[in-house]
Amino acid sequence: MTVNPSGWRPSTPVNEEGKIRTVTGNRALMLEEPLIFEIGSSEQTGVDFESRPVAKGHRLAGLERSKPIGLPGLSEPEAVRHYTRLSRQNYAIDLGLFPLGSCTMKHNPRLNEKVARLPGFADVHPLQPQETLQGALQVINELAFWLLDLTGMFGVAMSPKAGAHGELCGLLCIRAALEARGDKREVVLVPESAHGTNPATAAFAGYRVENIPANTAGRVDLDALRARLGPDVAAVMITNPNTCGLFEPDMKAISEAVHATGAFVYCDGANFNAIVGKVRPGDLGIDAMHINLHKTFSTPHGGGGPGSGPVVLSEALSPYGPLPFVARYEDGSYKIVEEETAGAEHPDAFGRMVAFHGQMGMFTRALAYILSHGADGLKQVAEDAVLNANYVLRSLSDLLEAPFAKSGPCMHEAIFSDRGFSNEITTLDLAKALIDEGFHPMTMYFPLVVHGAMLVEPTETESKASLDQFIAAVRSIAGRAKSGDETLKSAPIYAPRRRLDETLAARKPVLTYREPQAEQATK
Amino acid sequence: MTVNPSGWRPSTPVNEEGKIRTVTGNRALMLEEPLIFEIGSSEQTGVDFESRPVAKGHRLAGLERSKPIGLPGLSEPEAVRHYTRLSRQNYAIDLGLFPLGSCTMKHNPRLNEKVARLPGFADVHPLQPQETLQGALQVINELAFWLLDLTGMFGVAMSPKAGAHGELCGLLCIRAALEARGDKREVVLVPESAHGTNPATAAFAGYRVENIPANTAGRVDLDALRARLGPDVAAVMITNPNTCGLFEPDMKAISEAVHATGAFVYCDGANFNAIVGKVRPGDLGIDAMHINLHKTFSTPHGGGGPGSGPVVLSEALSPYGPLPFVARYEDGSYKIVEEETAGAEHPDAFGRMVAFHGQMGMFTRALAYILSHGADGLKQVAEDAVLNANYVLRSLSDLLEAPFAKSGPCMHEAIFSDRGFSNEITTLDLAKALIDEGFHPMTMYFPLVVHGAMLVEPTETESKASLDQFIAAVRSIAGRAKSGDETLKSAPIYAPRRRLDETLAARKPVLTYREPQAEQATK
Amino acid sequence: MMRYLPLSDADRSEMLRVIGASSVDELFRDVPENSRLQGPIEGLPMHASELAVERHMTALSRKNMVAGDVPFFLGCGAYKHHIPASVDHIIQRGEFLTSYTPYQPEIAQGTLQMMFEFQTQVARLFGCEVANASMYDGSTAMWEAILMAHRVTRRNRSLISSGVHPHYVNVATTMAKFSEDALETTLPELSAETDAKQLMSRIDGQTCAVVVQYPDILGRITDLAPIAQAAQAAGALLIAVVTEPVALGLLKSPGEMGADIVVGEGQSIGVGLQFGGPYVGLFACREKHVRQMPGRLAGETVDAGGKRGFVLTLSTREQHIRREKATSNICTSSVLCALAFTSHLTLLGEKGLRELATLNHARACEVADRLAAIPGVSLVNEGFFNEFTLKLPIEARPTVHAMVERGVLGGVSLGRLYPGSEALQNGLVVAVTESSSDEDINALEAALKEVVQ
Amino acid sequence: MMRYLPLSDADRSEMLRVIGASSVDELFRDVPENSRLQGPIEGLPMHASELAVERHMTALSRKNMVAGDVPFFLGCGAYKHHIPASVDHIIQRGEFLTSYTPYQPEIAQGTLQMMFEFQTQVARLFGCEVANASMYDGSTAMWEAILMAHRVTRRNRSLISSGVHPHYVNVATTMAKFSEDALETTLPELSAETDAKQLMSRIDGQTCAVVVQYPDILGRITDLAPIAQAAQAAGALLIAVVTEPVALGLLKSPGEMGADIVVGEGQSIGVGLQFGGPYVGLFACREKHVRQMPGRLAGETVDAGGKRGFVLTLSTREQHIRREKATSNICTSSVLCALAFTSHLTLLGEKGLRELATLNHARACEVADRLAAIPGVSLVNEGFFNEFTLKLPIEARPTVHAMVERGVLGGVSLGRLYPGSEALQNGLVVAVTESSSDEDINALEAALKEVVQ
Ligand SMILES: Cc1ncc(COP(=O)(O)O)c(C=O)c1O
Ligand SMILES: Cc1ncc(COP(=O)(O)O)c(C=O)c1O
Repeated sequence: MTVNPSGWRPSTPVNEEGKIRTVTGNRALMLEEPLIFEIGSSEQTGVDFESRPVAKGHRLAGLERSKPIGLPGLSEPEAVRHYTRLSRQNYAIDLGLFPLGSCTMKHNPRLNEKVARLPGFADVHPLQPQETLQGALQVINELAFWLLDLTGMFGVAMSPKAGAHGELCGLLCIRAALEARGDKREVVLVPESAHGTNPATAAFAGYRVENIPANTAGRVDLDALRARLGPDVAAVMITNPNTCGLFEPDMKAISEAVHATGAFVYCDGANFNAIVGKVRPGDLGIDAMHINLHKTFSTPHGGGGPGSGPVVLSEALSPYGPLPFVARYEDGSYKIVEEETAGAEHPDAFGRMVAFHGQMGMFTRALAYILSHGADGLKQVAEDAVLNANYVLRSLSDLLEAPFAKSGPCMHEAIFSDRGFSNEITTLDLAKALIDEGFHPMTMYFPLVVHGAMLVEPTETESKASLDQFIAAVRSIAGRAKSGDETLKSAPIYAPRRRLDETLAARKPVLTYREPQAEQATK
Repeated sequence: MTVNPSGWRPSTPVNEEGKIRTVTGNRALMLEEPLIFEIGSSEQTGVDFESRPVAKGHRLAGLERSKPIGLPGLSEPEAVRHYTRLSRQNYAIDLGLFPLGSCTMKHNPRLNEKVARLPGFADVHPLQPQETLQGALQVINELAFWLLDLTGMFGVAMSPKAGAHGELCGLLCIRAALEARGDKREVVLVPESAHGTNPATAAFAGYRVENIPANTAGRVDLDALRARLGPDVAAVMITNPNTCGLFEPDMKAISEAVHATGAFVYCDGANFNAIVGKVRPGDLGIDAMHINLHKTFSTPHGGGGPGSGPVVLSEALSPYGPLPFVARYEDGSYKIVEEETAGAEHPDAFGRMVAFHGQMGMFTRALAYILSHGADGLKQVAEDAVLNANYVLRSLSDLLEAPFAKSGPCMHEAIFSDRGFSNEITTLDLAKALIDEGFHPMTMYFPLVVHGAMLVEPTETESKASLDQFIAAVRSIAGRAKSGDETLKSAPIYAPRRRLDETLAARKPVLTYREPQAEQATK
Repeated sequence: MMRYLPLSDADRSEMLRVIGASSVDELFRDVPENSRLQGPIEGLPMHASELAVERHMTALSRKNMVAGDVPFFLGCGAYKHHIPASVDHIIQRGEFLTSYTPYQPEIAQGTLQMMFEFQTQVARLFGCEVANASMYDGSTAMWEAILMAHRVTRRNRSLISSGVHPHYVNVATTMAKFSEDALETTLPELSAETDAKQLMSRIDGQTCAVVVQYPDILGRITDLAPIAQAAQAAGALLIAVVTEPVALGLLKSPGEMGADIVVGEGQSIGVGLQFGGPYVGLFACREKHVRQMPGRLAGETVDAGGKRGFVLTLSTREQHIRREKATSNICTSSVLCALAFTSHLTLLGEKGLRELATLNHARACEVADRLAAIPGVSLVNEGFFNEFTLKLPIEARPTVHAMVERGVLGGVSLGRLYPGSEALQNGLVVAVTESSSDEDINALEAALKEVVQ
Repeated sequence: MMRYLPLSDADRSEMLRVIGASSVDELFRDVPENSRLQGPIEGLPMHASELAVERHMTALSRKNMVAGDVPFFLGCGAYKHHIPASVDHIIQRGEFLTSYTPYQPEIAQGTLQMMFEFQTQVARLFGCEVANASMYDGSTAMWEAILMAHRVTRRNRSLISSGVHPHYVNVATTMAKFSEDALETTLPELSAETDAKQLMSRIDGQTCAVVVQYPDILGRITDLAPIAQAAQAAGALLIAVVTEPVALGLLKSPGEMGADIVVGEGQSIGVGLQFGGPYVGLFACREKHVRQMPGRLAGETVDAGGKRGFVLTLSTREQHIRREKATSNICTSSVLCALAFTSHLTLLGEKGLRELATLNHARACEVADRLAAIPGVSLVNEGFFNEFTLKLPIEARPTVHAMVERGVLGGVSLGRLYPGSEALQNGLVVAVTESSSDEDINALEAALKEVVQ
């Protein structure tokens, strides 16, 4: 496939775009859309009800609402159009390459959407009697089983609602284990390059956070770590593969060093996609690791959730895992172990992290994903993810500085810095120019350890043709960035919006809509 | 709501669009997409199969395929992206006003999509034993019942696959009825303003077509019609409301005149939306009328079908209706009457028009639509459709010539001509400029009886705000058209494609893809 | 009041004011007073909530036996294949679902490019040079093919093979009653031999077209090449009808064997059973005959900026331009089903289609052998793809009903299709696809065994 | 080989060539040899077709009793309301479903504007000034609210009403074990009276927050105004928890009565039951406290061309900027469920929500009276919205199971929620929504009557 696949034929360039301002503000299929508060009314509705005689009076304890709420309604045609038009202002995996490093923006299989909507999963209440829920419990049990198989760990807590929630679960298990042996430790060590949720979670769990430095190869500095370990350190949080897209080759040594001081190893499993089916984290000595089902196991990101963050646990930590969980009995039946029953069977459980049983809607999708891929498919996932990332790395590293490329291949993501750009041009400018080219930008300015970081994670569901087109676009923009092409500063020019004023937004936050009258009244 | 709802604030105009050509040809979210033949390969697939041992050899009568077919495959991620990107190059009702006159582009309720996909409808074979199909037959029977209720007719043939197929069904009933009385007539009269399917169908049914003229008020010229009627005329095809969006007030007189000569009245019911629930065609003396379920009853147009065209019949024609049909028995059971059983129960049936039983997938949607609206809702549909059209008519008739507006209101669509435009500017130019404004153009150059016709059918599912925006856009463009603004000639400029060369396409038809090598070889 | 109607009463009053009418009824003044209903129409209840409508429809749907819920072996023109979930996702994209025939190509490239891809796929699958953008279904496509042959050859006597689906034959004979076409056809026989030879012997200088189904209604496969040669030698066309296009993943295409026009039913790829409709008619032919073809055609061209794009083309064949002189009266066809077909076929690709066909054939072979081993039951076919005919020791129609009582949808009885024919009453047509599990097959075998003995 | 993997073997070789590696395993060389698995992982079968996976999952799904298939009356934090079909269509738009947190606002206005609308709707429904763009669910939102109150008041002793959902209380007490927060709470009593008075009497100068659920776990409704005043007089905050936001279509909002922070579970609008997740946490508060709020916030701004647009804002509260000093560790939240919520609420509008709430309340009143008329059964509540508690003559837990045997999902037993408490064992919480038909209600009445006598 050529880079310009659209069949353009050479001809005099046509430059009329932008010359004519439309009355509506629309540009053909790029449609402007007002807020529901500007087009809806509180008397309009898109839902009908059977009109039935209302019973004799309210029993609302005298607390009936007297004032209007201010909720606009839209008829169904208007609502479908409103959200369709909004949706068209979004980029998405379904539109093209979305190489957001650390986020694993892989294809979301449509089978999984179908499966999650089976009435037997979608239309079941969490407090139904357990004899009416055996299928749901079996889903949780099967998924748990495969997660353990894939990670080589001992136990798994299924209820955490996302990655950060999983981190919390893992740290609380560690804390509970330490407290159970009367060991009050206060510090959690986190690499500088860690994702923000790692330190935030450690603080949330009541720990003091200290950074551990990286070595020049972008890995944890083992000596510095060893030096800092001691009786006050409860845990070390390692991301592996780490946020520079590199495997920590000393992982076992790290684990041994940590364990030798009585501390635990927490592994951020956000990057599990690089090794799924190839490497079992349990073989590396870790004690707890969350798995973002919305990354490795492809449950849709949905614009920022819902996710799901099951945590696999070592034998040492398993007794402390949270409630509720699902147990399988010898007769083939399943049971929810919760506060009531935990006492006898699971006395050390640290308690409940969330109402109900976690993200069933994600479990069904992830289970379908795992069964679809199977052992061979998952291994191929990791291999193709790593292959794609290395292909991007090698295809760009002559033009963009790739700080760790000399030391060897990367895992599932390739990292570049903005060194070599002409002075005024930044990573941000390159990213915004990629938008005009029809791509979602890579992760920018993360991890913090690389200057003007650009973290590119293509994932295994991208074709070579898609990568080639991306590479060509980045090369073109990088060339302009190096030569100081100022027009990059005005990118994007073709998107629904040009660059947005984030400072204004933060300085004078407007977080909810106010009717123009209301606005005027307060002025 | 103001015409420009997007919150633009006055600022220096930004005109960079079009200045920068991207490497990919993409313009941010406006994405180019190659053909599957350019990106797929015959070894790629998006479907897995259980690998099972293949039985001992083929039993293919020695006709195994030896040459490759040339079918490219795509993995699921690539396929979803291919079709998603293609879809984004389409306008649709879900995006905005689609005022294509004569096509009734109303909102397609999503409930109906859900209902049609119930396994009990979607996953049922047409030749299953009838005891396993009672629900499907009941759907057909219920829908038939309500169509009769709404039209005041005697019988209904459910199997026609679209409007034109319904026309054919109606004419064949007429022909069968005439032949049954030994009456061989050869001519069908069709108004000049009729839709192309009317004369085409009459020819398809073996008739000679003659035009009947319209009077200055845009209606059938009753005197001219009377003058032409005679023993050679089998039927008159009338569209009511007609294709100028006008009701034929003399419909009853027309019917009487036609019947007096032994001929039949076929009514094109494509415009039933204007009168549904308000007027019963059966009260106007017609003998047969098709109903486009994909118009009045909102089954989705789908880019050009599938549709469904049931035909309601008068008592005189009902015995001649086609096979198969559904009959309800006294015990509440349903049965398919087909060739086998017709003999006794329906000896005059003219035969089968199509394999199986018509468009079940459309029947379920249409039934859900009818039950959702009910008697009150359908009446409101007609009223709002007519109100919306008249609102557009009155809001534009000072600026655009509206040939029939002086004589009174229109029905569900408003018609304008291009008279008054500056010489070079045409209806086509106005239509293409509307594309840039974010609207689908109206029907152009149809019906033929109005010069440079623009036929605007807003339908009842458009809000006033939507009409106001459309009116403002048309007014702006019409102003430019009158003043001879040449830039209209280059519209659209913001759409995925600029004006396409239709002459080239027809002169040197390229109807299938040829691999570049193949192409070269033949050159 | 109604969830689908955006106008409020305030809007309505304001709009009437602008229009200058005092009531909506004034706008209906062209309708004679006595033809206007006074209130809402009688009989039909008032509007209903989504919940109420869904309940009603769900209750009706549950009165049907669902193919996916039981062992299922019906074919004869409609096949149960697994459809990838992404196909349904694609056809529900609002931009496809709620768009119209692509009359404004600048904002309809999605539909137009998809049509162009569909046309190419159908042409290649059928072994023809060109294909159109869809017909209503296979049966109407076949009749349109006969009419087209009539236009091409200017003859009007066509021979229809006894192996053509009887519903298709019925459609053609019905339509021919009203046209100037004469059709000859007979009933099939329960034998491995098709009527190919007999057909060839009946071709003469007045023959317009020979119409042959491939594989035929009993699942048999005949080499079309000799028939094509015989027809063409006499100046006639060969029309091939394909009701199970998946077969062409393994079988030679009709075009390759010389068919002039190949029509078919696209249901089995992407569309689903749906109780018979909507389906999608496939229509392919030689390039030299394209101007006699019915239906829409998408063609390649360029835009004002030189970019490749697609438009509807050769419209001078069509009703909206040519009116009574059009090649067909078809307008709305089956584009969304064509999208389902093309997207499923793109997901399959050549490799997937071949695998699918191989799997179907292998399973059908296995089932045929197992069923033919039941005492009294014999296999009619020598060659077949995924569908074959059994001769039972008893009548097939009651057998089918008896299997239903055992929860098995076991096949189509020839008695249902040919109620008049004594000779065919013991014939049962069984289709086996990838969608039948081993348990399903066991259940079929057990049920048939039980019923016939 | 795998439908989700686009690379062909040829691609792989070519890419390895470009990379300069001889095999993919070379790319894994940082993983110590002995930590790499040699073949595909053991235990897990090889890849499977869609059909096989769908069959397996469908079989599992059929082992559950489906709420929509039976008379259904469960609530206690998760409610069965009818969701318009268009909501599911909207959330399946690929541009919403497969996009990420809107970090690149120029190509994420769809998500950002939707968030802004959602925030406004939630703030208005709860009677607050601002709301965020979603939390995981109601229970975690409540704990985050307590932490936020801690940051605002710099106090750490909070009182939790006995009317708060016991799961929510469990979450808070679990988390408090590991933080510097002390929580006081008790078990509810089977009486019409809530613990409002008692709570107020326990507020003192060290109280950080008072947490009250509205309506509470037994369905009771208390005026929050006096509690708000008492709390605020002592420098504490009132946190209100709403697990059934539909109630606010009829009831005064917590914000209107003075609550400082209002959190809730958004499941009952647009999201569906889904066995407990994913749901969507709602979180609203006073504008002056916004910088202490957890979670994402969309805010209005303008673009370089002066057009209105939306961005994520006040990120300095968040983990990706502030790391260990962030207001919360939350990152991925529940945006797609927020979309379901906001689109359903937009379809309802104020009018629809009021009608929905009225219908729910009316039906609940009717059912409460009918069930309370069963000998031995009495109604605990005076006030309630769509959910109320019955005191049965026997234990409620076995009653629920006995009703299941009669095909009825008849309510949540307090014994299930409070297994330790003798006093609560006879309590049954029954929720009644628009989704129950008259026949459902008859079936419930009949089943309960039969079981208790
Ligand atoms: C490395 C890393 N850790 C943790 C997280 C947090 O996961 P979640 O967003 O699911 O809470 C992310 C997600 O962005 C991540 O990339
Ligand atoms: C007036 C009129 N008659 C007939 C038809 C033909 O209907 P169909 O496209 O369903 O065959 C149409 C559709 O465009 C029409 O507008």
